[in-house]
Amino acid sequence: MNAADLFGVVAALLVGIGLYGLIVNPQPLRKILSFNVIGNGVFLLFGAIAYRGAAFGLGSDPVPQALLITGLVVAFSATALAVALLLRLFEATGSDTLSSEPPAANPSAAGEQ
Amino acid sequence: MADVLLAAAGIILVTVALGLVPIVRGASATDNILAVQLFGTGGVAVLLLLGAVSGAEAIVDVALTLALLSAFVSVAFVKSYPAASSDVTRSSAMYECRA
Amino acid sequence: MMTFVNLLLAVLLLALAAWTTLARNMFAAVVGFIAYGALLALAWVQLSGIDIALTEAAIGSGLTGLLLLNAASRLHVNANAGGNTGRSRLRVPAALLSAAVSGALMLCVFALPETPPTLAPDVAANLASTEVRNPITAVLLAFRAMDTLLEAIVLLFALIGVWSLSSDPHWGGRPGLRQYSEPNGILAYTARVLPPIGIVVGAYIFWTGADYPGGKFQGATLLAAMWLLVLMAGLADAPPIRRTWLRVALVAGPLAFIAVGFLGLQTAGAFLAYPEGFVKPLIIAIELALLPSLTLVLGLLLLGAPLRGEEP
Amino acid sequence: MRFPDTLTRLHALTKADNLGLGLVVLGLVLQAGSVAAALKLICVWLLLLLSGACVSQLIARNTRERESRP
Repeated sequence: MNAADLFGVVAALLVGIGLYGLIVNPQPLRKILSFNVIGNGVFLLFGAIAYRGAAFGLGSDPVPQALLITGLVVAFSATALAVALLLRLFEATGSDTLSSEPPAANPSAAGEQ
Repeated sequence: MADVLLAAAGIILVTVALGLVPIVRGASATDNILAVQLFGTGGVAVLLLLGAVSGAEAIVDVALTLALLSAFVSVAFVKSYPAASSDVTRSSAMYECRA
Repeated sequence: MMTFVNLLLAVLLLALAAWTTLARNMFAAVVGFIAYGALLALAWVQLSGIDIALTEAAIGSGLTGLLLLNAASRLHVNANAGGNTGRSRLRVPAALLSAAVSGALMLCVFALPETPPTLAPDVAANLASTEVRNPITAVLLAFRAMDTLLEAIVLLFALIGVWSLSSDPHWGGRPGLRQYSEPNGILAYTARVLPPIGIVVGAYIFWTGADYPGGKFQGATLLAAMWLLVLMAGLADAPPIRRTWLRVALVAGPLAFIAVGFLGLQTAGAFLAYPEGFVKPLIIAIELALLPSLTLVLGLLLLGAPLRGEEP
Repeated sequence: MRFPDTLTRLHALTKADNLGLGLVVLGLVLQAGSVAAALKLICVWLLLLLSGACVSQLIARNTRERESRP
């Protein structure tokens, strides 16, 4: 099994693990963590595909790699915004979990998208 | 030679992974951050070894970044998790009266 | 032997990801995430994405980890907080759904075409015309410069979003809490000794980006981290976000980028096209202009919404 | 457990940090391609020595305060 296939499989599993955590955990901060795990899985999958495109002395296809760097930075800014929303929610309501009111899960979870 | 270096990298990875076992068994917050510190150093060592194997000198730069930021995260931990509580304002009060 | 190291990395990555999503203790989950980010950087090295490994080590592990660590401590989530009990009926369907998604993705991985589509030959053929030697930098600032411009603007929008969450009395004030430490203590010592080194390393990683892995985002992350270290030790205070110099510095980088874009319209016939012979100087000028703006944006994103008035 | 509390574990950790990485760097310096590459490896080690010293001081102080509290 070469590195591209191996890390492709890892990426698929990471997306699964993150998705499970995103659904099951009621706390928004845990949801943000899980969302980041999904994001990393997607990035790793993209990177594994880029690795297969190595040619002309380049170890990996540089165009997806550049897009991945952009993606990592944008994911960070989205996480920062989600965390700020969560802290404001906590400040306003004094609650850090959504478990008692499942419908309210949507507004804060939407900040992660 | 490459095999020896890779074996060393593997051994370091296994050792560092064993350092995580106490966390899973529920250690204190400080022990968690010790494990992260160990992870930072272990990661740097593995990166240096991988850099020697593949001949890509830029990997050393990744190691430098990892080293700086793992120290940074540990400092942030001490700042935001002061003694016995996880309250930031309390930490500032505490430091204030000591200063 | 390489395969063995890769397998080990894969198993550790999966174990840490599972730990991050399932751990009872919030703090332990965040710590797991930071370690997971460091491992991910190793995985990127194995996929010969050294640029991405740098970004992951700096932003994915370092900055995101710090952000979550701060949030966890502000939320007082010490113990399990009784969270996992509320949705036990969701567990089985969620597990089935996640397994199905993972399985489908794995099928996709193994169904990829035998000869992969790649743009590497095009990049290799056109690399010489950009005069930079790092293909990633060439893609980021010459072939796909529009993406990078919009990325810098996305960061600004995120910062505006974070700031707009401040409560009315604190609007325009200083972000974060005032930090104190013993003036001669070890924290103040660390904050005096590490930043000079960190600034040199950050500048080096920025400067080397034209020819070797590195670049403005990674360099700016290190600089922002060092700025935050100084703030955490109480040696300086965060500026109020009302300050004009701060706002000018924030938009100066993207504005310079746009200005170069319009210059291309004049001299080379297309937005963001570079005139012959000036490619490398212009790329370096854009990166140099973006560096301070990015440093400030990343640092301020971590500090969050203003919590105090203008008085220190 | 061989290292029963946080401070002893910190003690063990710093050995791994300083000496272990030092030995790895020493081994790699011997087969580095150029003097500059070797110096860079040594710089990484020195940086980790410095930051490790600072951070372990901080953590130790933090632990002591935590334990001296009732």
